[in-house]
Amino acid sequence: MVSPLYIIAVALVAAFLLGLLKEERRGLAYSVTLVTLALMSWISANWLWLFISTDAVPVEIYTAGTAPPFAINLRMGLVEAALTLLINLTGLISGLAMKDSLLRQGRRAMAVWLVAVMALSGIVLTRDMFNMFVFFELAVIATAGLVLISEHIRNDGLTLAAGFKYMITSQFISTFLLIGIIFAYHATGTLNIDGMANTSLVLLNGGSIAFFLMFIAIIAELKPFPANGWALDIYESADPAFSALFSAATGAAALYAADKLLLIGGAEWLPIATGIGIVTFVAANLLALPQTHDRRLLGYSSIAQTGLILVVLGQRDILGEHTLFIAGGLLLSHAVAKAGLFWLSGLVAGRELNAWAALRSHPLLVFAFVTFICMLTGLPPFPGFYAKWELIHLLAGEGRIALLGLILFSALIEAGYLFRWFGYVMKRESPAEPVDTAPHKTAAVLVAVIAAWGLSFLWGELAGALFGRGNILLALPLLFALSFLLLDPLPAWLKNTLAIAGMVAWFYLTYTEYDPLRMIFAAIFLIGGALTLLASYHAHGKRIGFYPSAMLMYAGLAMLIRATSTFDFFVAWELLTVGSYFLILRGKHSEPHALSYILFSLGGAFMILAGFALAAQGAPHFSLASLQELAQPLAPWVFLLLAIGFMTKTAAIGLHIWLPGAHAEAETDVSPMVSGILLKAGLYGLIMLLLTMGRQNFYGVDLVNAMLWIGAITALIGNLLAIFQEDAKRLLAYSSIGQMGYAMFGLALMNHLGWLMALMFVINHYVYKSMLFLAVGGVAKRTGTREMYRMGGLITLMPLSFIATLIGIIAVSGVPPLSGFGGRWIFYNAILTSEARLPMIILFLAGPIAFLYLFRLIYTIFLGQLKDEFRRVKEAPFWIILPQMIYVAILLVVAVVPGLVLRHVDAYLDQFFPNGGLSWDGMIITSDFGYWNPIAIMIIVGVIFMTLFSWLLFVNRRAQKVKQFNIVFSAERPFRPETTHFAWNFFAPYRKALGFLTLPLVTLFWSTMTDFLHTAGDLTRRFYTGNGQTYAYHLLGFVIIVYLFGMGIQP
Amino acid sequence: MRELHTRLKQLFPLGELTEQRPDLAFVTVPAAFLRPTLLHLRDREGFTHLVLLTAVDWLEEGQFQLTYLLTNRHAATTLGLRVMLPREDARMESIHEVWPTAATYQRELREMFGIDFPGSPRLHEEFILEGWNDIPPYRRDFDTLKYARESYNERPGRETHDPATHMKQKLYPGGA
Amino acid sequence: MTFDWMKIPYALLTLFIVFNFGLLLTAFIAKIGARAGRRHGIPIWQNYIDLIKNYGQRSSITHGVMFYLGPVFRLTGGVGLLLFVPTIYGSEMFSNLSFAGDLILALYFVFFGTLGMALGAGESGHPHAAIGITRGLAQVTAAELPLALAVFAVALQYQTLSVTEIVAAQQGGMMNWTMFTNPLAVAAAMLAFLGSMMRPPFDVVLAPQEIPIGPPTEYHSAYLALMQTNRAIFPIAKIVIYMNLFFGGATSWPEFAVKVFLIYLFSAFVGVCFPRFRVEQSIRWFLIWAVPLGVLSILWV
Amino acid sequence: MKEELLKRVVKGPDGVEFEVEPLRDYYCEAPPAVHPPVYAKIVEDLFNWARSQSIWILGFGTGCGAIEMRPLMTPRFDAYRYGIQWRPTPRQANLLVISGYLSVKTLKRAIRAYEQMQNPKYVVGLGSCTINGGMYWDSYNTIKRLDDYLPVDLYITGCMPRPEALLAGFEDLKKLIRAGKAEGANQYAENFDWYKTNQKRVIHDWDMPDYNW
Repeated sequence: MVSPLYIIAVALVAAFLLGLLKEERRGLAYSVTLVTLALMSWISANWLWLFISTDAVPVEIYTAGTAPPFAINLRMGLVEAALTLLINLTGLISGLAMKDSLLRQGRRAMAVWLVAVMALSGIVLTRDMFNMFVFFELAVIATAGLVLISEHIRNDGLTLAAGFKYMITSQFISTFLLIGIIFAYHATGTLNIDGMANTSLVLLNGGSIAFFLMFIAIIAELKPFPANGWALDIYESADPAFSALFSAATGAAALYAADKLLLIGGAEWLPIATGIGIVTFVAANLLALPQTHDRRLLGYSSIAQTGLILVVLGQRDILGEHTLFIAGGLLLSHAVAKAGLFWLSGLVAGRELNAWAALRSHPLLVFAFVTFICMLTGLPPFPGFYAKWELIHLLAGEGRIALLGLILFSALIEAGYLFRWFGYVMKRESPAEPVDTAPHKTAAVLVAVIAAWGLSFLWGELAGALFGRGNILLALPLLFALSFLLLDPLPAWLKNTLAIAGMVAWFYLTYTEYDPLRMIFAAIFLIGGALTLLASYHAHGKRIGFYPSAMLMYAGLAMLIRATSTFDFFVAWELLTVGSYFLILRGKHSEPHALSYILFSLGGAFMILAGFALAAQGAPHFSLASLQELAQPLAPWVFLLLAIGFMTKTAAIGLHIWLPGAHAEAETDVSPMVSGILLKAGLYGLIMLLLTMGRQNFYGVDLVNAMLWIGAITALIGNLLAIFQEDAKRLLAYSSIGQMGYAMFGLALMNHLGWLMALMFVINHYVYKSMLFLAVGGVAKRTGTREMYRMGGLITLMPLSFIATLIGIIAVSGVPPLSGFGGRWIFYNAILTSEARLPMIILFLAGPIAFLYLFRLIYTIFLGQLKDEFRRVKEAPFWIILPQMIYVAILLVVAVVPGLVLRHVDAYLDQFFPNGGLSWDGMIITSDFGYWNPIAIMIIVGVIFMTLFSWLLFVNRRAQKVKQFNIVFSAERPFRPETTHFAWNFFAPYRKALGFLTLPLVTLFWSTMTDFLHTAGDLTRRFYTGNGQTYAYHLLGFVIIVYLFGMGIQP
Repeated sequence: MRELHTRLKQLFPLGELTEQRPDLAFVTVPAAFLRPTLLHLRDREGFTHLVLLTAVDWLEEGQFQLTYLLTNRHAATTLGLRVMLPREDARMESIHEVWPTAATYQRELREMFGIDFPGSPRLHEEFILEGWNDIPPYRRDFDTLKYARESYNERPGRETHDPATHMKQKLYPGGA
Repeated sequence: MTFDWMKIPYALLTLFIVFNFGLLLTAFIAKIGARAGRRHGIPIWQNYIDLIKNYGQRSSITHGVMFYLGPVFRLTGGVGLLLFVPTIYGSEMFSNLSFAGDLILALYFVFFGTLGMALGAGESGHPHAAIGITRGLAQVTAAELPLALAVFAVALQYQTLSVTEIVAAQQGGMMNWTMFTNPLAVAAAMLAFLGSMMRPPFDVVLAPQEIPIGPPTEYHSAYLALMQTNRAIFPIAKIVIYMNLFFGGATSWPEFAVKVFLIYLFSAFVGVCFPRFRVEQSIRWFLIWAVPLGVLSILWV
Repeated sequence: MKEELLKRVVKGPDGVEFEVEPLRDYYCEAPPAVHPPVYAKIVEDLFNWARSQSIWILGFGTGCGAIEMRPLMTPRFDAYRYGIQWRPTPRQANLLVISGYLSVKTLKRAIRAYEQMQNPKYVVGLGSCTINGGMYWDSYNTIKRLDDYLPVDLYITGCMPRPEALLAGFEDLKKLIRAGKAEGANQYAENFDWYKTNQKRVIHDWDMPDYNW
């Protein structure tokens, strides 16, 4: 093995050699630099391989064979190897990425670059405090030097100012560090960190102040809030490739230094570290929220991540052996993603967040961007996800709930600005300057992407080894979805066929595993999903990005129903959330709606995570079934968290505001997916929850009863809002909210028929809402508008869409003989046994209101007056019509023989609710209270209808077909179709009577919340005046506060 | 009323006052002074209400007479302003800014008399008549009877009686 | 399952009786209304003549398929509603086709005709039709609520949804009627009844002087004849439900005739006494006066 | 021709431009058809009896005579007992009462209303004005002979005829209908060109299709 000392030595020698080269030989100098960095990386990699492949013990090295301060004490272990590899590789790749500026600045800059990387490695490797100080000094000076050298490129004075500010503050810090080390050396007689730890420095007289000084210096190097203004200017003004190093490598090195120091400090200092970390995490994320400058935003985000890792280090008392796994996961996620993002920022010309829209024309770069932000937000399958899962679980297990809450809250803010940014990338106007696609720069980004996925795999394997979890990346559905990333250059129809085949095949492979309850969901998710995908055949071209997103969602859904442990369930939940987010974002005007969708969904997901973590109580493995073994006082909390999480997905009232926009603005074939299929995931969650946990009493409130009320109010408000929509798809979206309210109500009834009704709603809602969304989407596609009052009279031009809509609205409204009636019939039977009579009344009111919007939907679009510009409109494309016709067939079949599906579910439900089932006697369905014979109804209605119809046909056989203006118009004639079609503000009297119920209070609440967060961010920003002096005061203030806290807790 | 006339006369070149009743009088105004007179009456004298605007065709004199009838609600007096216009190419300043309702009267006058009021809103839209293709029907040189005979078929056998003589004959067949 | 084919002629017989009864009854009620205005009113057989006249119209026009289907839907709704509910208690002959479903079926089938008619009228392209429908639908949401509550209260009271069983529970004297055992529910339902009969004060849907005449503006000739047929059958079918739920049902045709007449008279009586509500007024009225009664009746059971 | 009836070029949502001709695209162009009695005599007699006993008047007042129609609904005259009712829509009405003088402008509306009624349909001219112009015989905008423009089944004379006269007139109309002599609608269809020529001669701005279905 090559001695790790060579990492330092090689860099020093090369830096020295560079000084000897002539100024003109820049190419050679550059090669030397890169070779050196590669060599350093190779050495680290070698060691890393050694530690991974064998059980080698860490190596201690003393240069010159004597103790510090006369020599350097180094240690090479697994962590050191990994971190130096990270640092050196970042140095190498950043060096590649900043080829142009390095060549321009010449050998001096290259030498400083080498020294900087070397110094950072040194901080990681060194085991003695004095050399840590030396390496810190080196790193600081090199950093400042690099910034100052690069000044002549920008030549705006800003860089100069930033460099000086950095220098001054760093010297301030160094002074603390040096004094602290002197005190500590004086007190303990050793400089070795382990030695200091062994002598329990802090217990010695005067030792605590020494430790405090060292500690505060190292912490200050992490740029904690609020003492970080000086560092941010670096991010903003330096070359992005340098910022990558500064963020990823310097951060990693400083964190490791802090980790070493905490070894000395012992348990007493852990809460301080945690406190600083969490304050930084929350505040930096808040600050990042109002940023519009990309690099400054990344800077804040770096600081926030550092804060989070500091929290992990501070929690090592409970994390124990897992600290490494968690901190490593978070650190690597942060380092790779942040380095990648900084490199990416080098490709983008503008500095506004909007300017990143230029990436859009390069799918590969968009993919890179997605990878990085998902990695940062800790979504599966990235290492941060595993880390966060374990962290939250361990925190919950130890009852550190406040910390858990703050972490999740702050993570949500982080997700907020990152996904908002992604929205800009996908939807904002592309700037004039194209993306710089120099190969050496893009290569850097791609290396980061590869590293990201490689690490994800690695962490998956590690999680497998440590906790016995499956590697997410090996889950077949996910792999299938990811394979569409590679297939993306294929034409859409081919990918569509593959997707359908894959989903059907997966269903075929797994259908034996499902009980009837899961079978319903599996059929809707997979077969239903495949059916909806038929509509996607209408798209031409490649449809880049559609299939990976859609299949990601379906993969999540497929994994959801098979999940047995909380971990698997949550992974699936996150996957389907992210997939559907990308799908929704594809709509033309969906940017704000997709953002609110992902925020609500992630908020809900974090609730679920917290719920699972609370339930597990630190157990590494927790199966969903064990939820029922939970007892007071924990159970109601878990129930509450999980229920709110799932209700976010079903868009219960109060959490519903994301839905209308998201469903309405999505593409034609996406709306049925997210409405007809995705909403059912939330219901599945609720079913799972109620099945396992049942009724819970929360401070005297029966939570299931509360859900009953929420369901009823959701149904009412959803329906009520639907009738006032002018936009057809929004109308359907609000109707979905209402329908989900019904289903929730059914579940919350907690009796046999209630559940049966909910499941019937699940099936029916899938069928008719998919059908209606497709029909309306087809019409909108042909007419180019979604506003209903602009349409009218399309019945003759789009007869098939009309039939689908007609059947759909009859089914939704619950009028016999179609299948919606079954739902109503079961509903009435279900509530007869329930004691909850008041919420039911609300539901009674909601029922007939559905008629209002349904009639409006069909009338304003298909009936009434045809407009000039739509006189030549054609029927919707074949592939959009085809699934609709299949749905029509399904609806009719379900209407005649509901027993086909329901009787199995009914029988299955017997094990949970033995009483009150239906009896299926031939064609008659009987409950405890009433009976229902669907076939007889169908025949009777059919016969009467046909008889009367034939009679009317006979007596009217000579009727003259007239046109649309041949109406009696008070002896006048209509002026124009636009003024004759009564459609806008259709239910004006209703608004007069009940409009007060539709005031957007919920929207107001949430927008006030976001405003508040933004204002908080803006206020805090006033601290950062850009003045070096002020920053120094901040630092001083920080030191004093930490001193008061830290020393205050000492005995 | 007299006082009013005296006051007005100091300001505008008015004609003589014709008093029909104590609370109703007419006075002639030159066309050029109509607008200031109207404004004065409306804003200073309390004649806030334009009751009607109508025309008389003085075929023999070759003139149209426009009558602007104004009412002072508080004093319960009505004053008519007469404006004489030449019949040929008759036109008059529009007063729709003074009283918006005047626009409607002016539309009617344009349609029925052919008097032009440049600038009056919707002046050339059809008002009462639809598809009229002759000279304006209220002009006295328009022969209504001839037009009716030419346009609308008569039913043979129709008799016309002068009501006075007819009733006399009927009531007193003897001729008392 | 074996089907008793004799049910068909029996059902047709019910239909025939109710149809004629309905035609005469509506004329009779109209006559009573006329007498309230001191007129003679229409002859008692006027409805038959109008019906024949409308079938006798020689020409007709059509606005499209749904225009055609509207009256068919409407009448199917009326006939179906009648046949899904047993007319005469205890008579196998006049239990009609109630084997197909229970009370819930009847309640929801009411909307079948409404929906179809709304679609047909919509296809006519006449704005008045659409305005009438929006008014009707808006009003019905509020008017149906007290009925739904009352029905639910009754179902809870008797613990069944079967109409026959509900009637059976009310046999044995007047004091067993729901009207006396659950007066709140009946009061709520009767207020809802006013809203569903298209009579003043809740007839703003048709509003002959305002939006002549709402949904059926374009309907004529045989279409209109079909709708007139429905106007004879549908109110009776609805009243039969009320009668069965609240007033002890009927064990014979004379009893049926009297009860139906009295219930019908109630709406006519209110109709001649009160002027018309606007839609938002009637919604508020139902929510303020009728719904609380319904809520109380449910809580009271 | 009014602007909204002129041909216009519009652009569809797919960007293709095409021409819209309102009179052709928005109105039915078919001429009225003759509907002779087709059933056996006994059936036609039944129908004619029903038609005579169920006369639905279109609620449309044209002149001062309209004021004489309202008392028919009041308790004093109560026309309902004779099977006479008012309908607010021409589609459902059988009888168009031209109640008094008919200006050219109103004639246009009367023609529309008449043509939108269904066969068989009847026209009653009420008062002298509809017969020979009455006191408006020399008016520049009032027609003098209603039967030039619409097929009149019956005139009720007077200026104005009292409600009693109207009731008597309706009884006469019933006799005509029962006798099968009230075939105005068919007469109108048969002599459609003649009626149209007469109508267009007085209505100078003909801005509607030839037959208002």
